[in-house]
Amino acid sequence: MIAKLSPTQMAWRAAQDIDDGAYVNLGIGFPELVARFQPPGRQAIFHTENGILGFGGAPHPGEEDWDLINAGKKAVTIKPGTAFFHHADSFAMVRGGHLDVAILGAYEVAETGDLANWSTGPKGVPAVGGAMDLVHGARRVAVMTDHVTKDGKPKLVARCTLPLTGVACVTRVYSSHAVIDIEGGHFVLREKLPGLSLDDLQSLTGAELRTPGPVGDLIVPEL
Amino acid sequence: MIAKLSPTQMAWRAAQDIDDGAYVNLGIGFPELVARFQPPGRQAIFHTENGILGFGGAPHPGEEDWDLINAGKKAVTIKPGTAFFHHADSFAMVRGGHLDVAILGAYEVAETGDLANWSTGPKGVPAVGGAMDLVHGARRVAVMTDHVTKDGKPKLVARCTLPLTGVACVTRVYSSHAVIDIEGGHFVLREKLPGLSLDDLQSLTGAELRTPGPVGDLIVPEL
Amino acid sequence: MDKTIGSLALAVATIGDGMTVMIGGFGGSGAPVELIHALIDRFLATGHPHDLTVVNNNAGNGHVGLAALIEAGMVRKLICSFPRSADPVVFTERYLAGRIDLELVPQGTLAERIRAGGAGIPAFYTPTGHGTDLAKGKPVEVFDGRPYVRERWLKADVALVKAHLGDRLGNLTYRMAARNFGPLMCMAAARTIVQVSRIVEPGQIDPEAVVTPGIFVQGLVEVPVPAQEEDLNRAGARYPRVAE
Amino acid sequence: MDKTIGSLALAVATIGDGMTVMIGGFGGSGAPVELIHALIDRFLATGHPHDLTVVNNNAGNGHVGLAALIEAGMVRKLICSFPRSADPVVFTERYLAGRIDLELVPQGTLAERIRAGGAGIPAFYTPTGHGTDLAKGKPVEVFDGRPYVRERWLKADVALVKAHLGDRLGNLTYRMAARNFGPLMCMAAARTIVQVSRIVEPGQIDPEAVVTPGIFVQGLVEVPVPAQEEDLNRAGARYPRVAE
Repeated sequence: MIAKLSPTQMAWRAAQDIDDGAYVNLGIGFPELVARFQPPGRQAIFHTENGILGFGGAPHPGEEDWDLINAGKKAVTIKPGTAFFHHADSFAMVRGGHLDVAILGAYEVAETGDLANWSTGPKGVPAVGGAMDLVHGARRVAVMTDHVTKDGKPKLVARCTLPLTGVACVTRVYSSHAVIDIEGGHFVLREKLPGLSLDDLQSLTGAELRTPGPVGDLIVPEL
Repeated sequence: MIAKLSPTQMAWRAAQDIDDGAYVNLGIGFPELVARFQPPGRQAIFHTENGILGFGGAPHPGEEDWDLINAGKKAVTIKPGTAFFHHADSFAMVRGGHLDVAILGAYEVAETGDLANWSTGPKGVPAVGGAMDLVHGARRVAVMTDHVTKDGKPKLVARCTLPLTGVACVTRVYSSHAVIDIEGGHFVLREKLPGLSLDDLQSLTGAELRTPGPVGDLIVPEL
Repeated sequence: MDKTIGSLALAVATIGDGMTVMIGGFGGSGAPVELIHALIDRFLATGHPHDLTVVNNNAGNGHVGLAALIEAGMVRKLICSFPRSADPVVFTERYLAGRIDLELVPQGTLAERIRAGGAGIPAFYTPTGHGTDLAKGKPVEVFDGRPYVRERWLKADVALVKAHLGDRLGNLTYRMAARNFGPLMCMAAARTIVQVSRIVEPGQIDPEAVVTPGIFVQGLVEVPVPAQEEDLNRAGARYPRVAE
Repeated sequence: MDKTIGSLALAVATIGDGMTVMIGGFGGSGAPVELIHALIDRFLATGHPHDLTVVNNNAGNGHVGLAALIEAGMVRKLICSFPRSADPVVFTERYLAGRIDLELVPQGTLAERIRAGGAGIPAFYTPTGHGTDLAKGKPVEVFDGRPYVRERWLKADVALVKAHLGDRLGNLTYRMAARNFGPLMCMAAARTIVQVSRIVEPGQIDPEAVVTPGIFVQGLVEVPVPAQEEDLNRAGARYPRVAE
């Protein structure tokens, strides 16, 4: 079996597409790792729903200030140029189209661009947070996800079966196996792991992978 | 002819009805005079549409700072407890029902509570400012006005003939001749100049003055 | 005029059964722990208030603050965006047992509904949630070719908020990301009660630095060293303390 | 990343014919006089931009700033709440002659429409204007027994704003009541250009005191001693200066 990318490696790949000066929101969990891998010479500005723009990394253990947390309730730090604001202003940034990129996790992504990432169904406690706002606000909505579930089922599907977070909102997927754009209601393969055949990748994918252009090698450093 | 109240005296009378700690917006022009006559022991907090709460009186001539003006573009001052905010927050205060009192000028006030104070008709340049927001926002909307026009025509009328600022919004009128409440679609006389008969006052008024309760003397100091 | 209230007990004394109470905070940051605990004290002493509808971003964590309010049985319904936390057992158990109602609202819509309540905007349109279960039954309108969901304002009888400095007129500053929903909830409640670390005289807060102007605040109570919910939970605290 | 622009001329260089331009200020307070005059300079040199739609609270005063922009013949339409001033002759003459369009908007609705444009809210309901000529033809809806008018967002291609301090990332503070529409217009324009009295390094503005976070600002130009429109008018100034 081919070595898939780790979450850290997916984060590295996603970080390569973020421009200098971009305003970026990273979803709770693995997407938060993207902030660690800004390419040299580029500096993105990170937004968190709970009212901080331009925050820095985690504080040293024991130096946490619990008034200074991100949307995942993890302690962060300020750095020169940080700004605080209230929740309505924070979501004005989101909904008003001021963020360049949002990178979110996913339970399922459909070739239509639909995303499901907030509810696994009627059992359990639902929790939506800011995801539904982000998918309709950021100029570019990308997903970072394992290509398949722990049971080996495709997470990239023709149509989502779980409750939707948003309709036709995702335009790029950074998976453990590939980089895939969503264009015109189709998955368009841009990069795949070098040792993985297109047929094998297709077999792990729940909808047709189109290849109208060249498919690059998804090469990521050991991290 | 009986001595009517001056604008300064009307302002004094209106000021008597403002509680300690009330949040008050005073319309451009004569209503601004109300701020001068807070009864002893009471301190109202004045709001101006352009983003100041708790401002003080006019600066000494020559000490104006033109970044520190009221809605009438007159220079004001700060005092302890002043706060600055932007226009959307300012009108959140207005529209959200946070002001206790707004006192406005009028071209016409109807017994229905309708107010006309922004346009004298199709000729000339219309200008509305914050009046339409204030009449639907403040908990109590009062009008301060001469009882009749310069031509002697009633300004308190059955129905407004000029373009409306708001429908059924005014609840008290401080005129040069009387204090009149608007209740259930009628003018209810509360106070009148002591030397003025009810019949004479009625003849200056464009709709029926009702007197379901006692009518007090409108006595105001020389100012 | 002086909006200072002498004690936490007095600050929460008028909160009645069935009221809608907005409680500030995002997780533990900005959570008015002392005001919430004072409300629990009152319930334990008097049996009131109960059947509260609480508006908060979350559903409590551990056994202090909002979680303790739920655990005490005072909350009938919760309006929130994210009822998960490190230790959400108090809410989760009640929710799965059908003993507490939940209205789940996307976070930006929750913030905007509260602001709308404070700003006199009875309804607004948002793209958020369109085509999802959370927009079911809500009016949809197309503007410039794009569909939007109509959402209503949210108002409350009372807001309990934690700020940093407050002057006697109610002007407030906050501390870092503890600001979150505080300024919005102050606007949207008929009666806003704020706990601040220090009450200062008018003029001691720079007029440019006021985040919540005093017009949105009805009462202030000083809590000089407020508990941080996160610290309490890491220490395994419970409220009220269980007898040992 | 550094949002500083080297000159006023460069700051206004991309404003094109027919664009919608929001201009900050309430009367003279907050009016970005130097940016406006730079735009007039460009028009005089190149013939562009013309046919602008300008959003401002007022319609200019005297013969400087916005009044001078109108006087230069660059403005096709004005969206404002209060087109009167001490000396409104420039606007008044053109308006009465039918040479400039006017969309009159209640001031609170103007502010909220601009905020809505910046916040991604395509429409909202307000009690303001209901039953008046300014609400004619607008949808009306009853909420909780009270009628409200539906209003649409306002967006712009460009905003020209005057602030006080700005750091290189675009974080801004304002000066007293010169704040007014500035923070809203910064949000609502595709490209926001701000003149500040001083450009500082990131970190020199307290994160708590930032009024406009840098995400809403695309360009900054330093004007160390900005003209106050009121002072210019009291001195009888005209722009461009009339040859003597």
